[in-house]
Amino acid sequence: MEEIKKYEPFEVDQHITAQSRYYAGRMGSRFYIALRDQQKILGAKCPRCNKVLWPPRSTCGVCFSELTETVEIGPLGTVETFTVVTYNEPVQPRKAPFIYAVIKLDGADTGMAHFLDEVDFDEVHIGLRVRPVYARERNGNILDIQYFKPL
Amino acid sequence: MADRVAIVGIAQTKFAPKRVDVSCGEMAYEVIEEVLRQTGLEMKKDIDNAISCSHDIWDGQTISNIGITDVIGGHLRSEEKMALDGSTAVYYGTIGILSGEFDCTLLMAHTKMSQTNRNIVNNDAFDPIYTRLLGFDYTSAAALQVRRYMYKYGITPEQIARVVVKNLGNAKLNPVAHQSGNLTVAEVLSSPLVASPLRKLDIAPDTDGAVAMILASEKRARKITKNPVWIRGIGACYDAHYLGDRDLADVFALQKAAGQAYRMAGIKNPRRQIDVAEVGDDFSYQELLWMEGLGLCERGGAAKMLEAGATEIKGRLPVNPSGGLLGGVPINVYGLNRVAEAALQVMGQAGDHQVKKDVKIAVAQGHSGFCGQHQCVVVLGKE
Amino acid sequence: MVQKEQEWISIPMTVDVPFRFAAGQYLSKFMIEMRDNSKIYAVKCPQCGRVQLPPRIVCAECHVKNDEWVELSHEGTLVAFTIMYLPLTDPTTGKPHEPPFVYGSIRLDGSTSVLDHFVNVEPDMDKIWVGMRCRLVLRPQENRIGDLSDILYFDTLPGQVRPK
Amino acid sequence: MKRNVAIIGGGQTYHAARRHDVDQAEMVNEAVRRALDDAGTTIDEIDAILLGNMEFFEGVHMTDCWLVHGTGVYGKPGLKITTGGTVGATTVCAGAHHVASGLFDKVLCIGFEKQEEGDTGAILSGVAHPLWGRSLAGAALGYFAMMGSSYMANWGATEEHSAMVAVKARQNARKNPYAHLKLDITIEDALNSRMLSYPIRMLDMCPASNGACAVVLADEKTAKKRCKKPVWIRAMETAHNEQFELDWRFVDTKRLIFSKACAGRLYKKLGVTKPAEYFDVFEVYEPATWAELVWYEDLGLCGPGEGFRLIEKGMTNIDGPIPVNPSGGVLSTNCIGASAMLRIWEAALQIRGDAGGHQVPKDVRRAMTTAYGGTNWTVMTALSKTLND
Repeated sequence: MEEIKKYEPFEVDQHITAQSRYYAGRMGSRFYIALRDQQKILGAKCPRCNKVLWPPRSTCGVCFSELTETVEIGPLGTVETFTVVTYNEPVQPRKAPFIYAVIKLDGADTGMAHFLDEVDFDEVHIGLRVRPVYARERNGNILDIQYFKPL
Repeated sequence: MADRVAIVGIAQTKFAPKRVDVSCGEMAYEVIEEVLRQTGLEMKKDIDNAISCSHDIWDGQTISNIGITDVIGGHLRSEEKMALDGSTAVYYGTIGILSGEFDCTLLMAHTKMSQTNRNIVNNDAFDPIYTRLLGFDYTSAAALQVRRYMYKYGITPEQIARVVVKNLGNAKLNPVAHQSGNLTVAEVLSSPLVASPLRKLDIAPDTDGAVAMILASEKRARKITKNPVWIRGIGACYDAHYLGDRDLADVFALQKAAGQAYRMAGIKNPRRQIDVAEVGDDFSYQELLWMEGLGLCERGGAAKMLEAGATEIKGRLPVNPSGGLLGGVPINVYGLNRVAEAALQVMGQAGDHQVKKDVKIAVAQGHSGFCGQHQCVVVLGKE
Repeated sequence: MVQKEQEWISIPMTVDVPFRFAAGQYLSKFMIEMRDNSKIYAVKCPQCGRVQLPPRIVCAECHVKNDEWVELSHEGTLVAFTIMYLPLTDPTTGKPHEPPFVYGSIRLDGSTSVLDHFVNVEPDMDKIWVGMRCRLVLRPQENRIGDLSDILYFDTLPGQVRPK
Repeated sequence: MKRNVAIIGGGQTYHAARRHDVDQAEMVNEAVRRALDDAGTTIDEIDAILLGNMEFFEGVHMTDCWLVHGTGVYGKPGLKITTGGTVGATTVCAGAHHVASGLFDKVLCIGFEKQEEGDTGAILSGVAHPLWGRSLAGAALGYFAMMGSSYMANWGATEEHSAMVAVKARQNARKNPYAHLKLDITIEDALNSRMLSYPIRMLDMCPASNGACAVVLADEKTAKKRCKKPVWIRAMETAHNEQFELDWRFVDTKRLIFSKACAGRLYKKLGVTKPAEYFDVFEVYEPATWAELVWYEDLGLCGPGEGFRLIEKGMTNIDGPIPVNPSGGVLSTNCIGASAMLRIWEAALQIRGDAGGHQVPKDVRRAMTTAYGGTNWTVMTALSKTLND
């Protein structure tokens, strides 16, 4: 149909906006209440794998055991990997440039992804020892830890 | 497999930065019309069912197969929608035919990455309780993965940049590729840093496009084409979700998926038996990581293989002769495009990017989720 | 179990995804003709002859490409309707449609398809019936944006009597 | 199908408007563990896991990837299937294909929705085409309201008939411990409930539920060896309607539409001529009361325009000759991704004789289920007690 070509392509801007509310569940609630009220970081213990998992969860993904026991981990940890992000996006709570890292907290077998700050970009390395900086006002979400910083 | 399934037709749009001229449905119809024309099949008479692959959040359409129901022949007929990246449509399409329910299946994957913001969409794939609020997207997650991979196996930025040089060079020979170029390692390493150590040229660009494919049972395939490509093996596997759950340099899920596919295909030594590979390089380093996961070399050995020229079009085991995803392929089409390009190599119809050796066995790999959490492997053969 | 009632943590989050949708070849013509020339266009299937609204690339029944345009009348017949009592929010503007209002399916003369839209009639079951004749009312030309909301509503034609 | 496929076990959560005590993985895991226990198997024995869920409803892209620890799919093959309201049935259908293909012996299928976490209103309006109807926000409610008004206008039914369906569903739900809306209501209650969109009232619509359902499928050899009461999947059919022509609501349409085309194919496969006699129980997907009446007609349980006579005479009651939705149906429990799977699982429970309080009081050898989703499409399934049925 050739005649259709004479119409300029028509575009329209829209947003899909949804107000969501996610429940942290049994393990998540324990984790966030301990973090918010006591500044303690909890992991879930898998008795069968003999591992401590962060984030805490009610089922071990590997052996499918039901997990009920939490143990305190950290607060010190070691950087496993990191990146310096140079771009800004509306979903990011910080202005670039900033550092993301995966940090294995002492006593845990899996890492926590979070921000790393108060460090020169050139000085970050895998193996860096870090500790968390807690937010002054804590609301029961992952930003209750503001970021990690080197010891 | 006692029964066999073949790919009998493939159509791809030209991948473009933005297709402002067509809606998603119209873009899908381009490839559906073409694949039917190519095979001489009629939708109502010959096609038993259709499987589409797209994502609601990418399409901005709740239940995104609504937008393509008509063009894919869904009216009063069967159409099912897979999530993930299109390789899963091949995977499930093959199973559907092997089950005896269907003889001839139309697959189609489409995405218009230009119509939204990839970082926002990606961010919604991170669990909302522990990770999403931190603002992660696939790029920042990939940066964590490549850093770990480089650290663990001593891979250098120069070695990774060579993937870009090779693939964008190959893409020059591929008429559907969206971007290509004669680059040097130095040029790749001087492109702007996005999330260290990833640079702009390390990342597959935003692209619009669609791919369609027709699968048929052996009996039907023989009637449709003289040049069927047999699906010899399929495999899929999920890895753990949270970024800290796995060593990001590990390739556990891909090894398992490849293991299943190779067992089914009777491949004991992938390094020697596979003639060409199309792998998911939406970030440059992933080509190396996935080559290792597919067993095309030992762990940490992919970069050396690349440096030796073994993976070039003329090499011993060409990888991504199409230019791969770095040449520009839309996200939910990644996997179907990998399988399509691998099949074109087996057919000997890849045109200018046809590899210079006889292709008997090809492997295609698709992955979805950040850092390749879900892996899907398809082994194709001439016989 | 005697225990303080458990507190369940929840995390509110706004998922906001921006889109720039391309109308495509068929809807572009429809939107532009309606916006600029107050014309309503549909497509006609070359095989079965169904006149389809909105215009679309493929006739789903025949699986052939639609290639003939038909201009439709602004008048049509009410095929089904409802009186809506909930304030439904227009997701494109974020503003609610104030209830109660009448929402109906109108088959424009010459069309096989129906068009769902608001009907500008008192929300009273005695004053609306299936089979009513309606006429579409467009936004003043200078305010049109190229969206289905350029049709403000359907007016019912005057002088109609409810059939017994 | 090349191999016979049986449902060897299943499970569901207690469905509710609020599940603040669990995250999505914990909720899904409840159904998964019940299904594995019911099938007498463990996750290690499962060869593949398929998840059905609609990503937009909770605002989570790639839900399958997040929930790996809850579904048990870590280290296993799996897919996510996303076909709207039908997704639970499509997932079982895909699972059956997996088993029939000979590549997998035991497959776990999961459907779930945690509707409280998402923004159902905003997301339902996204079902409409972005440039055609989205700004009008008529959504599902307006659609079923038109179905109701056109049903009454065409066939002479009244609002009472709709109320009868509403009452039957909620009274049946009271016998089903897992159902969400267990309401002891009368026809007057239904007729006096708040008008939402004429003629649809509050009690004529399904609720927004949180919940999950899981079933374990197996091949014939495994099923016969491992399961005392396997339920056989005899036929499955899928049919869509074209995107913009939602004829289902104009109940007297002369066109062949998805529901009739799909039932016709399914019956032809099984050689069914009198479905009301062939099948002992039906579980249909009725987001609104009127849809149940239209299903009666489209499934051929009665002639066109006679659906409301069936409910009027109590034919489809739990103890009637053609029981429909003894579980309470979607009108009592609607966790979208699980709803269509619940139809299949509830039908299987009836065949096993394990439905407990809502078991129909007759020998159930064959059952049929429908699903409904998107812009009019359905997945239908026929189940039987033995391979000779």
